[in-house]
Amino acid sequence: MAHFDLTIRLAGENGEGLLTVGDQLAVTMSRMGLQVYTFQNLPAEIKGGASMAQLRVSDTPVLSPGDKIDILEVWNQENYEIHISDVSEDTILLYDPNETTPDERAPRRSYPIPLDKIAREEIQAIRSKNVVAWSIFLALLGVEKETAVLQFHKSRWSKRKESLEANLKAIDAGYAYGEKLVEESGISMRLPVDPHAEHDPQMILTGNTAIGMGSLAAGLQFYAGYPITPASDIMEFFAKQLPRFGGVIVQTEDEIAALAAVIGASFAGRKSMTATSGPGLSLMVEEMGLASMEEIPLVIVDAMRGGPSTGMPTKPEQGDLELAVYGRHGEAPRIVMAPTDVADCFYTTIQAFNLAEKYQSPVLLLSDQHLSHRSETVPPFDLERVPKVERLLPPLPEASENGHGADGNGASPNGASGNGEKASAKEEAHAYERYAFTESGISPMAIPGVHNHPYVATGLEHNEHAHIDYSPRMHVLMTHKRYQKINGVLDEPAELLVKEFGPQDAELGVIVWGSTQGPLLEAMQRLEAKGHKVQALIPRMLSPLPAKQIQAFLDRVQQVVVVELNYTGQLARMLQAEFCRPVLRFNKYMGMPFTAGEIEEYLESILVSS
Amino acid sequence: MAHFDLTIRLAGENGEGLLTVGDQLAVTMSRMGLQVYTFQNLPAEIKGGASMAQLRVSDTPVLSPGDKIDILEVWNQENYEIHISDVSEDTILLYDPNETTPDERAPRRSYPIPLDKIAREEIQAIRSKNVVAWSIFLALLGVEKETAVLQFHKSRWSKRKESLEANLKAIDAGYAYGEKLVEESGISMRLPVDPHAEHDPQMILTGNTAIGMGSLAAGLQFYAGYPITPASDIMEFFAKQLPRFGGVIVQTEDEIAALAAVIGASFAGRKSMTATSGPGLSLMVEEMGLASMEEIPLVIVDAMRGGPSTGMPTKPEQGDLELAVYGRHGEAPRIVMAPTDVADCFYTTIQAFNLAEKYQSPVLLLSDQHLSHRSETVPPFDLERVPKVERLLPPLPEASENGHGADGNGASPNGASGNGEKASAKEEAHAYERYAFTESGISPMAIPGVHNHPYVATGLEHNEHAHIDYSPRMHVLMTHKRYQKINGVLDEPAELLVKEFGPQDAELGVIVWGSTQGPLLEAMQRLEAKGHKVQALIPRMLSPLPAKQIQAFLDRVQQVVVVELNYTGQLARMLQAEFCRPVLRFNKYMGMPFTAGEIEEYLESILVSS
Amino acid sequence: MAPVAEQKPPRKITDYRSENRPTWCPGCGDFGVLSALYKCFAQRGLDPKEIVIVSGIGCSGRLPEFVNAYGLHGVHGRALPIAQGIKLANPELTVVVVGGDGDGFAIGGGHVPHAVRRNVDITYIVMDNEIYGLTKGQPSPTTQAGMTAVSKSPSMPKMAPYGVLETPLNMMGMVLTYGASFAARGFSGKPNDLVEIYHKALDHRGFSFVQALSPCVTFYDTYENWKSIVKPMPETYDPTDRAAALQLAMTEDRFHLGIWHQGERATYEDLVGGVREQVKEETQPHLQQLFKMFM
Amino acid sequence: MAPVAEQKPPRKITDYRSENRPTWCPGCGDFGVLSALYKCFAQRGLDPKEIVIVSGIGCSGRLPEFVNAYGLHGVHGRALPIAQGIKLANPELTVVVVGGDGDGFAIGGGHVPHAVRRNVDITYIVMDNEIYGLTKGQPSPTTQAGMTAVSKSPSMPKMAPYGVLETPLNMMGMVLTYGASFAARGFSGKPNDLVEIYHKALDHRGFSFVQALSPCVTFYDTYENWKSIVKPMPETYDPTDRAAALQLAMTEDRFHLGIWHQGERATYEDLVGGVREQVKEETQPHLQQLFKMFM
Ligand SMILES: Cc1ncc(C[n+]2csc(CCOP(=O)(O)OP(=O)(O)O)c2C)c(N)n1
Ligand SMILES: Cc1ncc(C[n+]2csc(CCOP(=O)(O)OP(=O)(O)O)c2C)c(N)n1
Ligand code: SF4
Ligand code: SF4
Ligand SMILES: [Mg+2]
Ligand SMILES: [Mg+2]
Repeated sequence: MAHFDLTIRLAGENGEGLLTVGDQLAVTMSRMGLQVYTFQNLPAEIKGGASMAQLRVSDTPVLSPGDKIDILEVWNQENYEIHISDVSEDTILLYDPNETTPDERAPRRSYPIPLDKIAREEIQAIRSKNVVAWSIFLALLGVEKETAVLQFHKSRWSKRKESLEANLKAIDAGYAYGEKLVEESGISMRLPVDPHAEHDPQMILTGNTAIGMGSLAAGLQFYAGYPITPASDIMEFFAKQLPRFGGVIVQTEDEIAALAAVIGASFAGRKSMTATSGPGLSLMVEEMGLASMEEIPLVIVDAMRGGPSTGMPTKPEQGDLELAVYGRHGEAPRIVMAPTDVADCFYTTIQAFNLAEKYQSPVLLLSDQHLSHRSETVPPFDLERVPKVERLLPPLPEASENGHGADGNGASPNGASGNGEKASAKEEAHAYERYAFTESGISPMAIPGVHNHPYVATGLEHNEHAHIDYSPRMHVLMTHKRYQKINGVLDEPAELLVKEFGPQDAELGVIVWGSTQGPLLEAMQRLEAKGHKVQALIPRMLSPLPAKQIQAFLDRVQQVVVVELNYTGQLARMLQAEFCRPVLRFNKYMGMPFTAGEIEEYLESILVSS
Repeated sequence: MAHFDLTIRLAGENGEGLLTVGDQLAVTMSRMGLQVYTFQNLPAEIKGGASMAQLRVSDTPVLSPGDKIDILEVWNQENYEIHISDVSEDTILLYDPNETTPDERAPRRSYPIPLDKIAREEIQAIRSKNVVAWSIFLALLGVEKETAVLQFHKSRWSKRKESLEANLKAIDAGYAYGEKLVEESGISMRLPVDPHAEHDPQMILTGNTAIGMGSLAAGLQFYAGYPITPASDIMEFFAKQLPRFGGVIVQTEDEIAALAAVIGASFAGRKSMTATSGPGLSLMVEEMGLASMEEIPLVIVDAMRGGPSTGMPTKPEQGDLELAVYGRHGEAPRIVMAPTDVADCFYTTIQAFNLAEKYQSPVLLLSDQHLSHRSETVPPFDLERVPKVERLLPPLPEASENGHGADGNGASPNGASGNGEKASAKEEAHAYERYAFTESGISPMAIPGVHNHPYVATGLEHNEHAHIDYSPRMHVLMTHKRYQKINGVLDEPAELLVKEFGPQDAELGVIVWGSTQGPLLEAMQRLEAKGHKVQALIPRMLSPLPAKQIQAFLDRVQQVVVVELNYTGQLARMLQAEFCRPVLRFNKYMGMPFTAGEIEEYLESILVSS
Repeated sequence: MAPVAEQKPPRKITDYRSENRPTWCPGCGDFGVLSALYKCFAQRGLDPKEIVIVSGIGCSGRLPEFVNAYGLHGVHGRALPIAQGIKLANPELTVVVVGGDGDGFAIGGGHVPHAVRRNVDITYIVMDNEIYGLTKGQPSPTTQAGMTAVSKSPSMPKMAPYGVLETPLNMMGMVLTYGASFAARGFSGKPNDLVEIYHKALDHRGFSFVQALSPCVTFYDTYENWKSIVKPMPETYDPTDRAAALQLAMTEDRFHLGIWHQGERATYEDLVGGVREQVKEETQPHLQQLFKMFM
Repeated sequence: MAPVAEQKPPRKITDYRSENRPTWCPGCGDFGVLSALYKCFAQRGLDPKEIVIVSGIGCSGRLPEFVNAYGLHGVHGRALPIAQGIKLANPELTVVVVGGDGDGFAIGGGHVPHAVRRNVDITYIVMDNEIYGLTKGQPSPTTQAGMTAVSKSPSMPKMAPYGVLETPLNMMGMVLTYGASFAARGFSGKPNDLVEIYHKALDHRGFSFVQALSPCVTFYDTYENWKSIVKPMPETYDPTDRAAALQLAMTEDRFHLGIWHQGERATYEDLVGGVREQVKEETQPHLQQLFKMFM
């Protein structure tokens, strides 16, 4: 079967339900065993404004939003104007003739679909317009009608019992219209699937959902957060799910309170996290420093959006890297990672929790609006792949190893409860070194209610016992401890630190981070097809930077390009700071993700000129 | 007259008044025409703990705290233990025999001074202990008693009328004791001053006070702040002074409110500022981004203290540079400067206001605890040296050029008030482009109540008219505008951007920033005396980095050392990021300023090995 | 705020419409809050260049963009301190703060007591819809507890599938307790009454608080319910009696509309003015004098 | 908090003294607040390992260091949300928050209403000295207005040379208005009464607020004054009547000591517990089920 790769774009007024059509098409195709990748471009307002849903479908994994539109459907004139310059002569344009008047820019194959009219007049239910639109697409794509009906019954739409009848009528009308269109136009783009064949199970979900699932898999027990686009749906996911896993979720009064609550919960022994976007992360800066200083494990997800300030809440940008790495007064190290695609959101999140617990450190996970909100098909997650890690605890007195305060009133054998041996219990408590100097810099962390080691975590400089101590010597020792500990991350397995692609003898090396991986890999495939060699390094770990792996990569290549979705080249700057090796920068900052074509073209221009 | 250079250290229990003795000694010597530089090392508690006041006096400018103690006076055993390892065999030790028992570590010349006893028994007023201590020092230094009495009457002490008599008795007792000591011991260290001779007027004041004065000279009209060590005294200075200069000061509920109020006041046309330390700056990150986005002029002083987190509130550290430069979500440029000594605090503050107004940008001024709280003698400030700059305003309709809302009810000729020509007034208003694209990136800023150009500043991405606009094109254009504008700073006169010292043909180049200048210059003097050549570059402008001047410096030298009061080398990293030139780092992170000796020794080791 | 004495000739409502059409959902309560503001400004004949409208983030926070006046659309929750800075910088300006229940009483809640106690002469209009509108319908500090709100909202089941676990805050009681010198409540469904309330708020010297009930028709449509339960203040009500106001606020079965409290207290500007010498133009001699103190 | 039923044998006060000697100025009110806490813990026989004391920054914020118990000395103003996180993470713990008037009602003021409405079972002791102690004596949200405080303080003339321009906030009135289910006031000069108040606060299920008058003898010595004016609650006082409590709070001529209000309301933990299925140990099948929903 020939390689199948189809990109459909829907564009219309925000709030009219077109996102639902896109979503349902994606789910339907995924359920039929195809690979899907969606891309939405929305205004920040609740209703009104131009909004767009794109979906790319293939029989092989999809890596990027797609830069060649096969079908464009516009619901009104405004959206016609916005998108018409993106069509090629092979694009099929579908438009609502009552809302839109195509002109000479329209492609050869332009067909009217009076969606509104069909819904209003034939079905007499404007709410079913979505189902009509969806059905027409399925018909165009050669999906049998029974299959469509089956999929409809599995969909969210079928939940609305009161409109069931109208929706079934909408499928009929959509198929009638769609099949007529196929017949008259001769368009034929059968999906390469046999609806009756079995296929491997796969999920379709967003990056935010994958982060939510990864957190649960990692053992999340406490979530606190404050709504913010594009992170809110992580919280909403937990609102429903976390209690089912025995955890607690709180919507706090602001982001400062959210991180504070997370610090408290982690201090008390629970795996804890919050998720936010740039403005919220900015507000968390002071407390991130506290968590570094008190060595509190926790995970912060930053779903990056266009900045600065309130900026562009519904658009992606990789603009928060430096804030994540350097956003702290005083010298407070932390761990920063970036997932690269929806599946990676799941596994990286587990790793983030593992590292947080292991290194007793805040871990930041930098996602972006595109990764947060796009849907991708992924194989079911493998729960064995990344085993859970727990924090280092002091040894427990024998008879009471059964968890949180479960040993009741401190009836431990060493006299923590009776009045008799109090002195020794207290001495034992005082002997405890919360911040003991160890080779790794990691010290066993006592848990209130569990260990008989009361100590007071403080954000002031302190000694091993957590007692306040500003002596020059202690500040030096503790600064070393904090950095030595975090640098231990660099001894983790290489695959946790970086991903590498392409032939190791390629002279051109490309470095990207986060969700730019997909477009880069697709660009590399295309370049390879043209006979060009490129190798790529993707640091999953952004702080501390994996020095060994990056240095080896830099040593292998003649030229390095850093491709980033920001203006100043934040990773490029960090790399130059660390390795003193000048890099080329290719930056996009338009509130849109990279397309494979853009990267392909840029790399080709370099390959050709050198 | 031979070069005179004397370092006196006083050490005792915090809260016992020893800081006052140090301060008054400094003031007295300054008033006698000597050059003075003080250094305090305090605990963060209100009372209790070891505290130290050091003062260095010379007949030529003093550049650093001094690393050779000539006289050490300890008030108790704890402080004896802390400081005894810092004495040389030439040090004179003075100790209270009722509190301290010197041992074999005491220097040859150790003398008891029963301060407490003299105050209690001879004067019968323990509160006069300070005056006794002060008088003994003056006697030791060969100051005539009449001069001491004269100086006493000019001092803060003389304000307390009820203790006047006791204090005069204290001077007598102090002199009696001091003169006896001189006689018995043969110590003689006459100050090189003729108390009857005229000398050039000079001031003695702290960095914080100099920043306060600089702000007033620059035209500050609005201050909002929240108390925090070591910045609080800037606010306290303004509490008294700003109203006298027609300005308004508010102590807000927190730092977020402080910066918010400053943003508001500047939007309304007033020169505005706040001052804080690390924890407060961390809280201001979100609003600093807002000010960048809305292009609001303002000044933020960050008096850096030891971090991370609450850290070491009374100790200096240069740990906030990266927060100042990179602490923002999204790509928001700003201006960051660092004053180098007390006099420079004055002039740099005026420049900070000038740049804020000119570039319509937040300007951060990075001072540190040592610079904030030390006193230095300086020549009276020259009010002509840095002329005031005002922000670019749109032209005013003729008859109403008289300032803030002073034109009353908008009775301007073009119909801003009557009902007749309303349409045209509104059109004119709408035509205004708050964020007009200009060659410099600087756009005229309309002031409410003054200009008939109502516009809405927004933290969302916007167009020239300040209307919300997330289009890819507009985000690109505005990102460029914001960066182009700030990069204009690099065309300012070189002396505003960097300071350079030492012979331009020296092979070793040293880069430092902020208050490390003094110890470096003293180290360079000593090295020069030994025949070593070193040149230094001190960027006053830290963001944007003065690329041209730094590149030229890097090109001139064989080897570069960056000396910083932090652990990771934050400026070193910024330099490598920008210039891809590896630098050597010399870092101190003990909550103490550099001494000249430390830098001298390090540089010498490099000079010798290369 | 211009003292009432200096009455200016009225203007046209269109003088206050900006080029930006409101982006709110059709039927949103915020339209009523806005149109009442146009009307009030027009009746007072305020010069657009002497008005500043300050907001944070939220659907409600977009309001300044729709008014032909100066405006500052800042970050979430900080409108009050920004507005105080503006007013203190130039007391001649009419400064109005608008924003949502979340903006004002969640993230911004720490600033309210201090704005009240400082008593800077600004007017604060909270557009209370008992929900977070712009972020698509999470519970706010005023959302009703339990399943009440959840059952009435298309979005709430996402964030509060098991009910809203916190009890709502009582804004009116809070500002009265903080010592507000002016507090009132209006309803976007009664825009003419709102105009009157705005007038009184703007006339008042000092911090004026206006709770404007303004339904979010998309995520939590309280319009019909509120319409049926709002009522005027009790007949015998005395708005100078803070204790009575507070008592009513804490016990009322929602929602009395009107002036809840008005009292007299010096504004911060007044107090500052009292201590400030006006020497703006001649700083040099003062500075020289200051230098002398350190010699 | 352990339910009262599970009474434990008392312990010695010395069990709760840490190795760190208090660093407060001699005579500071905070000593009384602390010693009452030792006594209360000892009488309850609480296991030090099951106590967590949370604070922000301030002289008062140092208290946890002096107690042999778990503690979290965080950043300025955030003790309440940290403490809620701790308690929700492990409801078995006894969680006490301590801090200053500035920490709690200036920078931290935004968290108080939400701690109250969430009603997590923690005890919040505000050490009110009407001043910023640690930063050396600037006015706080509770400092008296005008020149009153200025004339009595050695530091205040620096920050408020022309008087304190803001009116003070009324903490007790505020927490009552927020809906506190427990509110009380004590005085460090009467440590035995404080012990009783602590007991009631710890017995109470839900958020308990304790205003502990605790003079700063160094920067604003109110000790003698307070000693002369404090008095017990009125004889006929009914602490279950919130309205009456609020009325007294708003009108009192400082300072009634005792239990101001106690009521019943479900805690957040209770409500969360009601919706939470205890499946901690076996997440895998639940996850697999969740995956299916996305297939
Ligand atoms: C620091 C920060 N946190 C979160 C957000 C996201 N956010 C925008 S508006 C809003 C709340 C909106 O609710 P409300 O204030 O009641 O206004 P409404 O939309 O209901 O008018 C939130 C949480 C933000 N912009 N900034
Ligand atoms: C973010 C931040 N801002 C300011 C400070 C400085 N600071 C420390 S304690 C304090 C206030 C102390 O007053 P209060 O809370 O009343 O406690 P007290 O010392 O009176 O007990 C301030 C402003 C800080 N540590 N962190
Ligand atoms: S979401 Fe609600 S508050 Fe926002 S504009 Fe729509 S109706 Fe109004
Ligand atoms: S400064 Fe005041 S509050 Fe702080 S320890 Fe001293 S007396 Fe107590
Ligand atoms: Mg709202
Ligand atoms: Mg206090």
